[in-house]
Amino acid sequence: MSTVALKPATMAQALTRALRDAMAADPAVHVMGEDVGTLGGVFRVTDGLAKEFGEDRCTDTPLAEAGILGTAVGMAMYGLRPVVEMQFDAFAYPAFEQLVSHVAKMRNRTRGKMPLPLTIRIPYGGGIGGVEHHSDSSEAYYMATPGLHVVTPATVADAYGLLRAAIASDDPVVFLEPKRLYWSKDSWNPDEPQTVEPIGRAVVRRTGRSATLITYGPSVPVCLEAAEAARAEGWDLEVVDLRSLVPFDDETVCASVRRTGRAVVVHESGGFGGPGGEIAARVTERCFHYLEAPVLRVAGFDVPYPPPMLERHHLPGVDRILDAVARLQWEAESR
Amino acid sequence: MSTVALKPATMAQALTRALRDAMAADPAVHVMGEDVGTLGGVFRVTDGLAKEFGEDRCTDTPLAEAGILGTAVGMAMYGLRPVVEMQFDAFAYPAFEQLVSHVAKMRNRTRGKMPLPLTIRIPYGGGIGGVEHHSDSSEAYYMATPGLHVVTPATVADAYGLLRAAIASDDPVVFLEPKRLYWSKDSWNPDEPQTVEPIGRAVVRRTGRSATLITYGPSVPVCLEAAEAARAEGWDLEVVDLRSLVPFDDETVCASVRRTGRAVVVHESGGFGGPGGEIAARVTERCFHYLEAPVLRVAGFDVPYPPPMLERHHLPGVDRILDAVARLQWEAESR
Amino acid sequence: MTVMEQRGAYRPSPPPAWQPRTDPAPLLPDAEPHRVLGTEAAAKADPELLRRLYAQAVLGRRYNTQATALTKQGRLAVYPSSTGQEACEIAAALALQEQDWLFPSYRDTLAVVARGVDPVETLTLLRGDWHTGYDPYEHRVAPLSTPLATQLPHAVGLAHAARLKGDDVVALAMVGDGGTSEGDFHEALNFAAVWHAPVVFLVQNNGFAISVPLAKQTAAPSLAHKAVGYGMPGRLVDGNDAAAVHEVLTDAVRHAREGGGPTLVEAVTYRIDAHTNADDATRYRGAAEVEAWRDHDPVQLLERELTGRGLIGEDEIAAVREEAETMAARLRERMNQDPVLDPMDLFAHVYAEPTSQLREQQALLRAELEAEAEEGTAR
Amino acid sequence: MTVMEQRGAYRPSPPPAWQPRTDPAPLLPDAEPHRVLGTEAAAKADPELLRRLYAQAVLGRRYNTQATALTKQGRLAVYPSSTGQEACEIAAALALQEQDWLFPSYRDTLAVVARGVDPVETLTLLRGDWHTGYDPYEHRVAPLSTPLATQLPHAVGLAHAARLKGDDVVALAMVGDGGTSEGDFHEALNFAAVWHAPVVFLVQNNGFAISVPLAKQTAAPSLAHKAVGYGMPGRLVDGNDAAAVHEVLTDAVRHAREGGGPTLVEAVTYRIDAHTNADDATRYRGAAEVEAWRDHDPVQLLERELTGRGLIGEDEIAAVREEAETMAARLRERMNQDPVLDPMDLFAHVYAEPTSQLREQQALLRAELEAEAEEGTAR
Ligand SMILES: Cc1ncc(C[n+]2csc(CCOP(=O)(O)OP(=O)(O)O)c2C)c(N)n1
Ligand SMILES: Cc1ncc(C[n+]2csc(CCOP(=O)(O)OP(=O)(O)O)c2C)c(N)n1
Ligand SMILES: [Mg+2]
Ligand SMILES: [Mg+2]
Repeated sequence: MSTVALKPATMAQALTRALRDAMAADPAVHVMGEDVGTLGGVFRVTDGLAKEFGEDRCTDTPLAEAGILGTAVGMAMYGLRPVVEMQFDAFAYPAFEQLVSHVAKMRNRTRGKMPLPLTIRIPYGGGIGGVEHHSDSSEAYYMATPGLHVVTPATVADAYGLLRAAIASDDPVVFLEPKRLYWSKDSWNPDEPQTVEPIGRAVVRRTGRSATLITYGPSVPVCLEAAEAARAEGWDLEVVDLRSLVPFDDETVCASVRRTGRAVVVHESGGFGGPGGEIAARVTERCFHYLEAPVLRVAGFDVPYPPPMLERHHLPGVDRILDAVARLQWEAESR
Repeated sequence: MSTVALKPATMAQALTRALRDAMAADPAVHVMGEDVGTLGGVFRVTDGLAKEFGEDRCTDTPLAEAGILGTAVGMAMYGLRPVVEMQFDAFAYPAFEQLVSHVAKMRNRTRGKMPLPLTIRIPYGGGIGGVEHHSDSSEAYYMATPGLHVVTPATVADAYGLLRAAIASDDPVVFLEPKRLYWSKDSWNPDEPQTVEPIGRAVVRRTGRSATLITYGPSVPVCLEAAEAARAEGWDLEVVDLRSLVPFDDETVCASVRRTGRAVVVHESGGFGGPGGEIAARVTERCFHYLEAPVLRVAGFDVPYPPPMLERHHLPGVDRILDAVARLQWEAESR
Repeated sequence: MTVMEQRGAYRPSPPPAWQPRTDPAPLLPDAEPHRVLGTEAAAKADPELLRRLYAQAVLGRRYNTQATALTKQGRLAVYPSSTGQEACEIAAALALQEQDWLFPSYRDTLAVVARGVDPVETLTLLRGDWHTGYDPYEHRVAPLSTPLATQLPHAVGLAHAARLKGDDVVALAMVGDGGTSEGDFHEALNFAAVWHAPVVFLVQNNGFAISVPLAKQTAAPSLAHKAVGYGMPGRLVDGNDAAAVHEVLTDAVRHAREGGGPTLVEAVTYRIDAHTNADDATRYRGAAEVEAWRDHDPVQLLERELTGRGLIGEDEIAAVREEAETMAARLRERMNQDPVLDPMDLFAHVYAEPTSQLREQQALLRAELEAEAEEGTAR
Repeated sequence: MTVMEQRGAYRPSPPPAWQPRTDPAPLLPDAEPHRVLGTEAAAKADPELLRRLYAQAVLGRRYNTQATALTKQGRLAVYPSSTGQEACEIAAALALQEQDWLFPSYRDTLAVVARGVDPVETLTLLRGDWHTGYDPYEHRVAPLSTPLATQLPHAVGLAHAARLKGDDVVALAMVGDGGTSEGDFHEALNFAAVWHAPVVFLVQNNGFAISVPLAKQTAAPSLAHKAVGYGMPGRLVDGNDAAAVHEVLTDAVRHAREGGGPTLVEAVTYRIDAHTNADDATRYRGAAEVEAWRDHDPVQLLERELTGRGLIGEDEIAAVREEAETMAARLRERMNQDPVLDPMDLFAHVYAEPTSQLREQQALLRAELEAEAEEGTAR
């Protein structure tokens, strides 16, 4: 164990560090996107990279997302490992065809001859007071696209570890960065060698025996807060942070639900057709006889993302999570 | 009741007729897309419309799907009712940004001042031996996008009725046409006034008491076939044709499942993150104590759509459906 | 014959199909941008128009500074200032007739206000109480468009629809230099040209897309040269010269109105402020560059012309400035009032009728709000 | 200095930024397409090259007719014939050096075969046993691209990557006239020009996008004129004149190789067959038009030149035709063998390692196949 004291770092800083370390470790890693160079990105995640590695390694592209992803595909074809930044969730949509029809399919199309090792970083989700198109939770689209990995960190350490793993992966990874956690801080020492988590493992963030909250990304801290608040009601909630939506860690999730017998899926994304449906359905398929109540979902409403002044009503908060937990058909003794 | 004899018609013919009747009834209806004019569309659904209504009403556009949908948005803003044809499922992806960021949001964005009455016809699904990109089931993307209606017919009569309803709707409707049913025939008299079904109602295509198959579009005939075959096993299966994925008819679906106590969702779309997750989850939420077994799903595999020679292994067929039914935890007497 | 065919050049050529169907020369922009102020052409300009442009530009500048101030006071979530670009903003609005349509990009609040939309309603998006605050049909102004270039095909479709209906409507669509790189820009211009739609595309080339300079955006001789590839005329204009922009746009609008089809106008200007109040422009450009452009300020160019030629007096200038102050004060005052919000609006406009799924969610939120209110009363 | 900056014209200009950074004149295509065959220039052409082009074109024509025949025999799911366009297809392949990359569109099977890819592997996509049948790295040929224009940014990215690595690689990307309307065309050309990437874009303007004629696709003077808007040279060539296409492409490839950046080439040609075997071309064009183009047949243009100038004899022509027949017979024979399929391949290449979700599905299919096999044995 190292003796270096842990220093607080933000998730954004951990991401920057992950990019820097990846670029230093492998000259094939190239960062590209709108404003990622001189400016360091609108969230400053690429800050300093152009200076340190040159503009050929960290490149301000023309303003065209399909072009960014499409040229990144070509670069990956030639053996580079592009790390693409989409400036905001909704601004990744112009690249949708490239993503679905090429990025997700190239390895399969060519029987493995032409893998595309590229990472697509997308700041996503709300809670930062962004105007229209700056707060979408678009993970349902990516989950429904075979050939992509989809991961999203909830902690500073995972931000580093998962991004390193994504860049190291020989498959394309959609790397969803929860915008409102960019400035979340944690004791994390960037100067210490970091363990790189393999992609695909969920983690139990809090153990509990009454029910399981299954969540990821921006909703993890909310669920942890809800779990704390639930103690007053006599519920001891377990919180599972999925970290990876694709592949999905059935093992960890189902082990937890089998233990607790109850589950609520929590995410910001709209409920209808959102990730929660898949998660609830597969947990139910696998744990039916362990369930005391249906797996419930607490999600964003099925509406276009609200304007800043109304977003608090939309986002799953502690109260709404506790209300769902209360609907898990408790008998007095089962808490 | 009319005495006119019913004549067999194909789904494609019913769709053509619906377009023609809608254009005749309302000069605001404009058909547009690639090859929809002189050629009558690659599936001949728009056959004869340019001739009958002129090229200003049925227009061959330049080859650019975002442009097609984007200009249709502008036309709808000015009071027209564009009916856009996307040539194939995967070729709708270039229009994804227009669809998600504008079509789905314009009414909400403007507090109802600027509704967009437009219909987006998308031939979808496999089973016709199409090469790559010609057989995608993309409904999960549209379901996860609030502001859109998503409908898909499974019968000739519904093809007519739902398309008329879609064009009449003041909201944008993604109208998914199951390619492999284009040439399916039914006794249907195009010269008789047709009842136009309102959007949002599922229908029980076959009653049964053992279990419910919940399905839509191209999988409806497969489920009906499976239900017939199931009789040999002693199962009496009910088949619900959703017709509309958004809005979702919880009432009809749940009434059926409560009656039968068991359900399998069947669709061609990939399972993971596909429509089945949502359907299984919401049925379970609403019918938990009626369920003898978890709601199971029979779906396409979570792989890029296979090449023609392998697609039969991918598509949910009768055997795979019956295997799922067999896994519904039957006790001898409950069939 | 289709409406799209009602013009000259639009004819399929017989094989061999390689003969250029039109001569590119008339489509090419001039090498130098069109200018009026400070040139001999200014003498021919209508003094009344110049005064009007000046008054509007002064108002516009004040609107920008006031809105930026409101971000500091927490009254606006964000504001993308168009300081330095007022000439384009004002001229775009003034070049249109009442029945025409304006399709603004996210930065073009000034053009929207100049077209007559209520200033507070214009800022709704940026205040954050709703998305579009105004009724687009009232002044025929499309919603401010955040996804870049996506509004351009809308403008084409609307103009095309109006033409199909036989209405006398021109659409003017605004986009930035960065926005020209998007596929939607390309598709919109192509549709407009093929359909011969009455649209004018105004590119405000302000030198940057956030931090990315023009040289990383395009290698074209000028953005106006892009017109050639669509078969429409390209025009280059000094975007800080309000009279010149007004003239070029008015010409293009008239041309479109008369059935001449679309035009692409590149107005060369400069964004004096940072991208938005949240941006730090010192990261990507030096003060000297900004200063150089201050010498070519659109408001001052107008003022210099008017005073230099004796078309305006001290009093009138003072009056114009006072009017701007009054506007700013009124805006401040109105923006300092909290908007009235109803969270139930979240469900009201998703569809013409809420689905049963939305009604369930509506009930959930209503119950939460009632519980909240009760708690509030109880306390 | 970045790699992107290693060239002349690419410099941000100081304010005022409106000076055209380059003169558009050298970017403009000639009014008439470049021709060699039947002109004086043909005399200067290398006879060996002409003979090679001829042999390849004859082979190509025969490949097209054979593949079309295979669709009738149910051996191919579909075939988009390039009959009439052989000059472009062949020249595209021959203009490249071994280390270069070809990015074909879905119709360009001929170019792929001419580059050396196994003819049967080339047809895998259209036979339907897999998507891409060949290893793209073996002959540096990207997969045949079905979504139109989407392969163009790939070509730019690959060429850019090679340049960053200091490798001598040019990418040649093919697209149809219809494909030029897509946003991806625009974005690819713009990236290529801004990055100064060694790419050549070859537009085969064959007059139609399925049924849609060029006049409904663009109002531009020519498709080559689109180059100006990106700041790259545009070249117009008679696409049925193999020598001319070869010359223009070879020049453009050399220019790219020498650091001159990208070029857009429009080759005017004609699709003699229907869009695919499934299409009925009589619905949208008359026989006279097709006949007019038959008089300008790319194979005959070569043959006429070679025989007219005594560069080829009857024997050699016969030998070329015989070779083509041998190729066709061999293709027929090989395509008449059923491909060996393994349904488990569905899961093998989705990811580097199948996810646990895929392993479950794999097990399901394996069980089904085993049950099927047992039933089969039982019967
Ligand atoms: C499709 C899309 N991609 C990215 C963004 C994020 N973004 C907002 S403004 C901007 C720069 C726009 O530059 P330009 O078009 O020149 O307009 P300007 O800001 O100079 O007015 C970017 C990249 C966006 N709004 N839409
Ligand atoms: C993005 C996309 N939209 C639509 C299609 C369907 N489609 C296949 S070929 C074709 C016409 C292509 O025309 P062109 O680009 O001129 O090429 P050509 O067929 O003449 O070789 C169309 C519309 C497609 N493959 N991809
Ligand atoms: Mg700009
Ligand atoms: Mg073509």
